[in-house]
Amino acid sequence: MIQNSPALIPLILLAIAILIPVLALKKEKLAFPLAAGASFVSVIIACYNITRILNGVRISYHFGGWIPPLGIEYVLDPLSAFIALVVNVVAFFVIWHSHGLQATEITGRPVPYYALTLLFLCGANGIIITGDLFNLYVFLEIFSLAAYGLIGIGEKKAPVAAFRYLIMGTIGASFYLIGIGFLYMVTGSLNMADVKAILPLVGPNPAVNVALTLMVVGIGIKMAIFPLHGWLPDSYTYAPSTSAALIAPIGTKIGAYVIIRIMFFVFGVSFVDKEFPIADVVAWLSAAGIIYGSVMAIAQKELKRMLAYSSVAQIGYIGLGIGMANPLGYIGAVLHILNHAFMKGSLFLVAANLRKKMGHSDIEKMDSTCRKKLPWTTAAFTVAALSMIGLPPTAGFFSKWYLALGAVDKGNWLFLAVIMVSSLLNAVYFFRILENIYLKSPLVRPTEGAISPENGNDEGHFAGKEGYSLAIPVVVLSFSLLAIGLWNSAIVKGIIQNIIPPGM
Amino acid sequence: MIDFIRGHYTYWGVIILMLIGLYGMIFKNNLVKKLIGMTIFQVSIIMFYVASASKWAATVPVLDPATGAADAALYISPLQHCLMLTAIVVGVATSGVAFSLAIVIYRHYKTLDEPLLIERMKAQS
Amino acid sequence: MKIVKWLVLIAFGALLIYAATGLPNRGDSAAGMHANKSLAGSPGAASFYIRNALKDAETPNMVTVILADYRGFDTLGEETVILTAGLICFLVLRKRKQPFKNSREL
Amino acid sequence: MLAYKYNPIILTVSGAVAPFIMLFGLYVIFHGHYSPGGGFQGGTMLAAGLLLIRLAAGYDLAQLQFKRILGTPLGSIGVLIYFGTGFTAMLSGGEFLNYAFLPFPGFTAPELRSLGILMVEIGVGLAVMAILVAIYDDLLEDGPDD
Repeated sequence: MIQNSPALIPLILLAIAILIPVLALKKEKLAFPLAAGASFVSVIIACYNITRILNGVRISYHFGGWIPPLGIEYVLDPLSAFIALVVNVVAFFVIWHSHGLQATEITGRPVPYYALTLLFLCGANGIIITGDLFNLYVFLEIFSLAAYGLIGIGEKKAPVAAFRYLIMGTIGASFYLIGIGFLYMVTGSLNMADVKAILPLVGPNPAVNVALTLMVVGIGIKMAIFPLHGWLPDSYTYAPSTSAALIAPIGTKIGAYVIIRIMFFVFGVSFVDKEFPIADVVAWLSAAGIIYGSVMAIAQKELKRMLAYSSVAQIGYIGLGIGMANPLGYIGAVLHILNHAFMKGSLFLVAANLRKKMGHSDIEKMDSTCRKKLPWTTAAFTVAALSMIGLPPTAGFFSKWYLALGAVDKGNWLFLAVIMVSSLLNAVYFFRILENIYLKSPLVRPTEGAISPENGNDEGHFAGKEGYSLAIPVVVLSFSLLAIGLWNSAIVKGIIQNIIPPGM
Repeated sequence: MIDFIRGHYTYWGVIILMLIGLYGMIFKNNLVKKLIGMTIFQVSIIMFYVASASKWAATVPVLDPATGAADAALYISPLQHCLMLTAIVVGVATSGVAFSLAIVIYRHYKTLDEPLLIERMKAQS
Repeated sequence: MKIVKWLVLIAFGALLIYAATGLPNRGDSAAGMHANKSLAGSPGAASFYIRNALKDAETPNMVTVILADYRGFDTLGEETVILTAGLICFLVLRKRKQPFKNSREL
Repeated sequence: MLAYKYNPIILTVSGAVAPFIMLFGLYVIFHGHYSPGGGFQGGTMLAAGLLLIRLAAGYDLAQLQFKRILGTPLGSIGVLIYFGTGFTAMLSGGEFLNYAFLPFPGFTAPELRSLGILMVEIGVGLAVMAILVAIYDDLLEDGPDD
């Protein structure tokens, strides 16, 4: 049983997702504990998996007992185990948090909602761990369809955003499928490791170049690299807060992971860097995306929309690290996947708490009552915002540090300047909110005189109102950013350095 | 050159279909027309795969007892057919979701025309 | 904006035509994907399936064997896709509904 | 939406044809080992038979044949059959979906694989049929005007 551990996470998530519509047919209340339990079990298995690969062995799991080029292979190497752990931990806290939002955000349909959440995670885990190109496409479709559904149940404009995402996402997935078709016609294999072995022997072939281009463009749509990010702001803004908190940290990271897999582990570093320099294109587009996303984020008045544009910028960092195609940039990119998952997760959960408790998430309307009513949420927001800006003790600093070192290593000073400038821009849009929360006193106080005697009472009352299920996930996610920052050298040395692709 | 064009003759048709599909998806304003474009695009990819599976002088990939399985050149490649069965169902699922979203949009805004839709979305916010 | 869209369309078409120069002719049974062994020496999947489907699974229809056995996990994933689609239609189309006479439990 | 109008010709013809469509669907599922066919194709035909009745007899009458509440759970059960087959093989010592490890005594490995394929195809057929009908029902639903 335990030798099956590489395959267990997607399988358990899938099994529970199938069982929820059957078991919870009569009792809707069962849906949440089942989903949370499945997510918790997958976190445990992800932890176990990561202990299995710490000695650097690549574990391969063959479905149906067929050896890899014939059957489907699951590959457990440090990269996939690491990303799987990150995704599952974030997802567990978001699912935990969603319990408090069930009544307001998912109006009365928890059963299909939780089933879809688990299918979304199942797709994500399948994508992460698979070693087969076509299997990746199938799980990418599970993942994307679940994401369309989770977005589409939001407020009134959400279906339109979901529809746009669906059209763009289908173009992306179809491009990826055409890319696989070309690769298969040239190499005769669908297994990633096998294709990697065959491609150098094929020699220069236009179809291979086109396959790489189409795959990068297709997955780039899912990842929201700069000119292909059109679906992202609307989707994140109009989706229910809990869906947004699930999709924002996980959705785009999966795209980034797939790009890393395809560019470095299927086509090889020298191919994407020298022979057909698509890595440079990715890097330049990402650099443009960083500036664009940051500038657009400054212009936004609503917290979720601002976070969405900031996602475009942060994805830019990851793309920049990938596109530099040198070890330091690569470490920065992988570390930033971890950091950004935690940061965006906690920030979107903060937005969800604000919407639930304050009734709005408009930046201009925020003031110090926020801090008094939701002390833990505000503390979590502060830590996550500092991490987004990249101040030293937090995790965000270290990934930017590695990215900056990578830019220096590559000798491209413009990239370095982009990283510096965007940190400043980040500071601008986050300090605006921090200023409102900490310094701005409530503008209108019509009833202040009346309730001021009970203010102390009120504070205690409000602090209690935040509730454990709303506060704990947010606080844990954002304070773990400090822990990641403190132990980042252990993460880099223990895990990420083992997975630097050969030839980088 | 002539050999190249003649040797890839199915491929040219597939390219035209793909371009028609993509045209529908990115140019048309009506959401249902976008979906029609999407379906054309997906079907053209299926045609591309299936055409790539063919071999001259080979038969369908169901084993003929008279022929036996000695020579792989006697049967067309079955792998692409299998992959495309999967892709067909994925396409059906995607269109199902897309139509359900389109229906919800129509319920809310009473239109499927994109410029009008954007106008109404702005008017309501 | 329209010009950008046309450029995207033309670029896509040009890419596909460029790719065609590297693809084998239709029906060319000597193409790499039909070979018994790939260039790196690993077994060629399609040809292996043709030669071994009957022996491995007692089933003459190779597509069925690949679908359900050799690449069975793809099919499971793909069934999950259609289940997902069903759940989404359910979730998206039947929400915000007031309970009425034939309201359903699920 | 147009109201349903009773039309004896349509009802009789589709009532007569639908069972044969479904029978052919079953044939396609179970004969998938020997001729082109299998779970998806057969499941789609079964769904076509059900949908024909839904179109011809109207939504309410067709509920007697296949209740709409059945759609999603039946689809889940179909996927569960597939999943269970693979999982049984995993529990009895093989990898996931390794049908050669299915715990049926008295069969050789290739026969077990053939059997496993049959079980899987039944699961696929059931799931595809149920979900396609469920999607049709959901799309037909008259929504609230909010």
